[in-house]
Amino acid sequence: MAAKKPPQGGRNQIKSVKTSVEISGVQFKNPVLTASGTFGYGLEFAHLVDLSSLGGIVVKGISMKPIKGNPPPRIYETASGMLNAIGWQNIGAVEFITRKLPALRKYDTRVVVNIVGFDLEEYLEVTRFLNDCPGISALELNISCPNVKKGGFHFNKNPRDAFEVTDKTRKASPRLPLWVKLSPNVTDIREFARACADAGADALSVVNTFVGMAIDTEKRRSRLRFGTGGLSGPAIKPIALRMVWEAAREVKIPVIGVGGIATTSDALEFLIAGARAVQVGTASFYNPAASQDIAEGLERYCRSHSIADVNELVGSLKT
Amino acid sequence: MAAKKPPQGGRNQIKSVKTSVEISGVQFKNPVLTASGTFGYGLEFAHLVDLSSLGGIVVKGISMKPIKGNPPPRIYETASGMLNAIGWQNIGAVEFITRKLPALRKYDTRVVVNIVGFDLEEYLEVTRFLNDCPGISALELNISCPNVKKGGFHFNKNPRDAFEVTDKTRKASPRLPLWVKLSPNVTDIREFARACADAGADALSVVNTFVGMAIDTEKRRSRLRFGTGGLSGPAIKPIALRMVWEAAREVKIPVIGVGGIATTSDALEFLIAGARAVQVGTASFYNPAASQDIAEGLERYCRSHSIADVNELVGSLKT
Amino acid sequence: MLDKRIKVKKIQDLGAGNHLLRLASPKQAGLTRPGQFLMLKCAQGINDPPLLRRPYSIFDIWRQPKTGHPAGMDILVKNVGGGSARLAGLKPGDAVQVLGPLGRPFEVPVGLGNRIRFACLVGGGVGIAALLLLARKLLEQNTHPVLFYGGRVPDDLVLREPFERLGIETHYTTEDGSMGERGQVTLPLEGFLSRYARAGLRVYACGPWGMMKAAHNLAVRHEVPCEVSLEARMGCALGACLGCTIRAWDEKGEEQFLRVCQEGPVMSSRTVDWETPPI
Amino acid sequence: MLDKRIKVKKIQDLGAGNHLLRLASPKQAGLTRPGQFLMLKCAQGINDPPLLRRPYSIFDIWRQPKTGHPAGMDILVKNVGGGSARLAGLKPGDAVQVLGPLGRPFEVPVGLGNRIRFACLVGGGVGIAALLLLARKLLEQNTHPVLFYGGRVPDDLVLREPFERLGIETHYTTEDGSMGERGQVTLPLEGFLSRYARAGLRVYACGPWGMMKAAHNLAVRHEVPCEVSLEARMGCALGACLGCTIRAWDEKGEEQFLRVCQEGPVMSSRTVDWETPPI
Ligand SMILES: Cc1cc2nc3c(=O)[nH]c(=O)nc-3n(C[C@H](O)[C@H](O)[C@H](O)COP(=O)(O)OP(=O)(O)OC[C@H]3O[C@@H](n4cnc5c(N)ncnc54)[C@H](O)[C@@H]3O)c2cc1C
Ligand SMILES: Cc1cc2nc3c(=O)[nH]c(=O)nc-3n(C[C@H](O)[C@H](O)[C@H](O)COP(=O)(O)OP(=O)(O)OC[C@H]3O[C@@H](n4cnc5c(N)ncnc54)[C@H](O)[C@@H]3O)c2cc1C
Ligand SMILES: Cc1cc2nc3c(=O)[nH]c(=O)nc-3n(C[C@H](O)[C@H](O)[C@H](O)COP(=O)(O)O)c2cc1C
Ligand SMILES: Cc1cc2nc3c(=O)[nH]c(=O)nc-3n(C[C@H](O)[C@H](O)[C@H](O)COP(=O)(O)O)c2cc1C
Ligand code: FES
Ligand code: FES
Repeated sequence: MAAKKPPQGGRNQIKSVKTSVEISGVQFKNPVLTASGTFGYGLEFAHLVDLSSLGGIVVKGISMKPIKGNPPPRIYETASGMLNAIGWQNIGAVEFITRKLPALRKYDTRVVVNIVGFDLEEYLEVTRFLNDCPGISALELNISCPNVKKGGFHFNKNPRDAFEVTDKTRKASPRLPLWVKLSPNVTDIREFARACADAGADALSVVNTFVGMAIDTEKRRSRLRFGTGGLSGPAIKPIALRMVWEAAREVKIPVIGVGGIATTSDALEFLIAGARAVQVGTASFYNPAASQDIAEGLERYCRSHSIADVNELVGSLKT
Repeated sequence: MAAKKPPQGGRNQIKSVKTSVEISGVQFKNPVLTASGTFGYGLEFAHLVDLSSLGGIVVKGISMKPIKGNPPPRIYETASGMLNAIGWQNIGAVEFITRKLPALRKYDTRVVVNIVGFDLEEYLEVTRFLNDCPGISALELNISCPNVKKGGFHFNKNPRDAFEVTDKTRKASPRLPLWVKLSPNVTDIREFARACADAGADALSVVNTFVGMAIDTEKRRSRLRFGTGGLSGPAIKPIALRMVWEAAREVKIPVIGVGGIATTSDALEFLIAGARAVQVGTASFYNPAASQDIAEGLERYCRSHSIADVNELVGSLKT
Repeated sequence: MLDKRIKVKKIQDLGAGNHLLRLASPKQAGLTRPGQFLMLKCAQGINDPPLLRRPYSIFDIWRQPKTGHPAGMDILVKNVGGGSARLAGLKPGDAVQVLGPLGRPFEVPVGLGNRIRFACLVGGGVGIAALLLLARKLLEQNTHPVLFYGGRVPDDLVLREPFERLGIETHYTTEDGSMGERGQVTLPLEGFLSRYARAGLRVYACGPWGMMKAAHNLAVRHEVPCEVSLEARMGCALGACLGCTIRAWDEKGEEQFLRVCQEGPVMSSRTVDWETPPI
Repeated sequence: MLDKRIKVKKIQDLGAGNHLLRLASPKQAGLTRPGQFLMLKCAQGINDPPLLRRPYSIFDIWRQPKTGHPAGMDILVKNVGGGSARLAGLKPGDAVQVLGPLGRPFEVPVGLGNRIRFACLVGGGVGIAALLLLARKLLEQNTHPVLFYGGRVPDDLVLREPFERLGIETHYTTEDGSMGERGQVTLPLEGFLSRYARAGLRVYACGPWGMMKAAHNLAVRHEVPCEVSLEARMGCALGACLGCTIRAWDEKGEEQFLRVCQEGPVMSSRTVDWETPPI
């Protein structure tokens, strides 16, 4: 049961733990954020989670104009995971700023806005708009959503395109830090990490969902009306962790780990692999308090292991 | 409970079902094979499975000379899956032909030999050697194993290399059908399917394992001595299924579905998506009889659904 | 709405794969309104599969014998797959993680009794589970609920007694007529509508998509308001994932996607696009 | 070797997370030899996680009171994680899928008693589970088994009674000496070896890697044969996946990887590379 003993062999516990992490000049009170599209606009979880206990909230992907999304069925559960093809349904940037952000700002947590668009111009338009809005700590550029026929996804098919969209968006958001969210559906994530870093990205979120499929053998139809969907949940954790580890060694900018994180120990794996922070996604669906549990769990872990600063964990993997 | 009613609404059951499928001129008594590396040389399972009930057995990857493999630990369980980094440990082609194949040939099933090598010359050498051995129904070219530092894997990093190794190996095995086993760790599996088909592959096995990782948070070390490992099991099924569907629509040669298949219904999904046959892998570890159960289950399904020929299912997905 | 680990008080096998599960949770019971549902974690550990919770209508509220205060909820579970099988296997004393009550309830305006004479409750299979609390509420509003309850075979017509105990008019149907009328539940409904539509009616339906669609069409033909309680696969049930949407029409008759967990499960049947089933 | 769905006859809590599980399976019991193990599916459904089965030594064979025929196996389960927790939670009457008996048993040549005087059985923690059947076999061969059993605290020293009932010499150790000698189990072992090495000895060890390594080093120093029962994560336990290997040396002193499920779990300690733990 080595698993339960501290490695340093029971040094005295320490009083206070520094849990805050810095990402592109912005301080997050702890390294636990919620993943875009899995926590709505944050407010949906307000009675079940103390939003102020979170490092930050990455809201559902926002476009300039509202998007209706894909026809149902949109989700299907798979072994330790789920497929989704929501199709970017969102209320649009104006509605978000006027109706959601003010309420969200009442909480003591960081708001990161995930942005989507069907072509480069749409990305730039929503970026320029949000860049001037107070109460936003960073933008997360989603060029990796597999669930729309055209749009963001193809930017993540080749590093040159990823460079271009990052470069242009970077210039369209002079005020706000820009995170780029990478797709795992690539041969070598390092090429994309490097391209986005070179284009001026302030941080990378690794990763989005894996393109998957499930079939109703009786109807001989896809379980999702859209056909394919994005796979998320604990099933993908080992692949996401490997990609975070590769990306973190490839670039100097912070990497934020996403993919199958459901427990404190999952979050620790990502930090040790090199992630500066983590995002909790699918776990919030079946355990609404997962993100808060993990934020608190990380602090407990540091205390019981005499780790004075959570940043000591980042990239501490021995090889 | 629509799930349990036949779609045609209870036509009378039919007497005999044609379960055999043809892959590059070779008849397999049914579409269920065992996946390379998960069923040893077949004989290990002989007291638990009726080997003659299987369409075929794909044996562990064979190289010309024996290979010792990677240091332990080599495996680790993850959510609905497992990581492995065996590192091609095998007894070598001569030992296989003299000590394993004769015993295996006593069973009424097809033997497919998965071949591995650290460079092109090694692939060709073992191919030439096996091409002359009786009792082998096909070769499966493994250019997609993630668990060796050098070797096959890089052939699957770009379609040109995949074309070259397929083309050369094809010419080195004039007598035996050549299957190529693709890696899922690519941006677009269709490019690789097309390249291998163009190079003369007789069939494609889709897919091998996904590169993943797991970390012991106490030791701050990878759970596998090799560092990363190949993810397999039900966790990957949705991604493998999607790739089989893409590959089957891209090429005319048969596609053999592999990845997380553990039940009859899993196998049906792959056939409906376009697979001519399936391979059962990790499931055999925790349910040694999984492959036989599925072979029998498919026949039962066809009978109860009045499907006279299992080939009717192949690629029958409605879109 | 709360997320609580609560105890199974008892579980009753109703046959044909149906089980009545009695859960102890005064707070959640006290908040419940007719047509709302719960999200149940179907495995022991919160991270054990099936990962996603499963939605179940609140069939009834049971009360403290002495005080008469709400003590918990009864739910009807039909075993159709991995999650429901686990729920059906629960034993008294077992704990389950339960989120709820959730969703938009049935509309029963005060004084509805003065405006309409009969309320037609149309249930198919486990859809019956959404209708008992509604029937009580309707009686409180001095309307006359009439139950139309259909199944394939008699065994599918579970939990009739609680309705009969209310002393309301009931119409049962089975495919072969071995219980009640022969055929679809919409058959007696149609007769009833043509007879009483002018008297002022409302239709409330919960069951298979096809049945609700048929009920909707009848309601439209007879110009009667109709609410349906819809089903969809759910992720969060909090309105966050947008996974549970159905295709619907907005005021301008344009396509919109509504969340069954928020704008539903109960919706006016007129807003639903009946050509696009969500499952 | 068989793969059977068998019944839990009883389960006994031994404290400190240890449980003794009695399984009913005459056939598998009849095939068992000292040092062999079983692979248990730790979940209900064969496809439920944890997917991979878990290896457990066969601690004892229990018999029909009347006939004396083998009736099943006893295994010792320490709760250390997902799978073992599920096993520890099993109730009498529950069914488990069990593969076995598996692996290479301890070597007890016939007439061993004429060649050696004492057999030192060295157990650490749950490693004790591999040694009881061996002790009996050794007694049959007229050797004198001596048990060296160490744990961190007294609670770790479970299942001492079955050994004491054999009337054999026993040495216990705990870290603080609150039971038996103070320190590592290799302390009394070392004393014993230096005293009796010339008399003809054998060492059989099962426990944590470090303990077996220490026992091995002592055996080498005193030129005594030593067998160890090793642990590794296992996939198939059939010799097929090559996942359970340890690093070892062949005759020529070259690196080789041996399968704990086939060439083991029992191996000569001389072949093992003690610098490369397999877990
Ligand atoms: C608001 C709401 C209220 C519900 N109330 C009840 C109730 O009171 N009693 C009851 O027995 N069931 C009810 N259901 C349906 C119930 O949620 C599903 O039967 C359950 O989720 C199936 O889970 P499973 O894991 O057992 O089946 P799965 O393994 O997920 O699927 C097995 C089969 O069930 C079907 N199925 C899965 N989910 C649903 C769904 N949401 N609706 C219809 N079919 C589905 C699948 O298509 C498949 O054929 C309700 C659903 C909703 C949305
Ligand atoms: C041949 C053999 C015989 C064994 N006999 C017994 C026995 O009689 N009684 C008993 O309690 N245990 C025995 N074990 C160990 C037992 O198999 C593991 O404790 C079990 O597999 C842990 O599974 P888990 O899912 O509970 O833990 P996991 O969740 O898989 O892991 C939890 C912790 O247990 C450790 N662990 C996992 N697998 C092993 C392993 N194979 N060996 C050692 N530590 C491990 C992990 O490193 C981790 O720290 C034996 C192992 C082998 C190989
Ligand atoms: C229902 C759903 C909706 C999602 N919507 C978005 C989105 O709008 N933008 C985005 O960048 N990622 C989106 N994601 C991806 C998640 O943010 C996350 O990257 C992915 O789910 C992997 O993390 P997880 O396994 O913890 O869920 C969505 C995921 C799910 C399941
Ligand atoms: C332990 C192990 C060893 C494997 N060895 C090989 C191999 O030698 N050659 C090969 O082509 N694939 C090998 N594979 C990959 C499997 O054949 C299969 O492609 C993969 O496991 C996905 O299928 P599954 O999810 O059903 O296991 C191995 C897989 C495992 C788990
Ligand atoms: S289930 Fe998530 S929005 Fe309705
Ligand atoms: S566990 Fe598969 S070879 Fe030993």
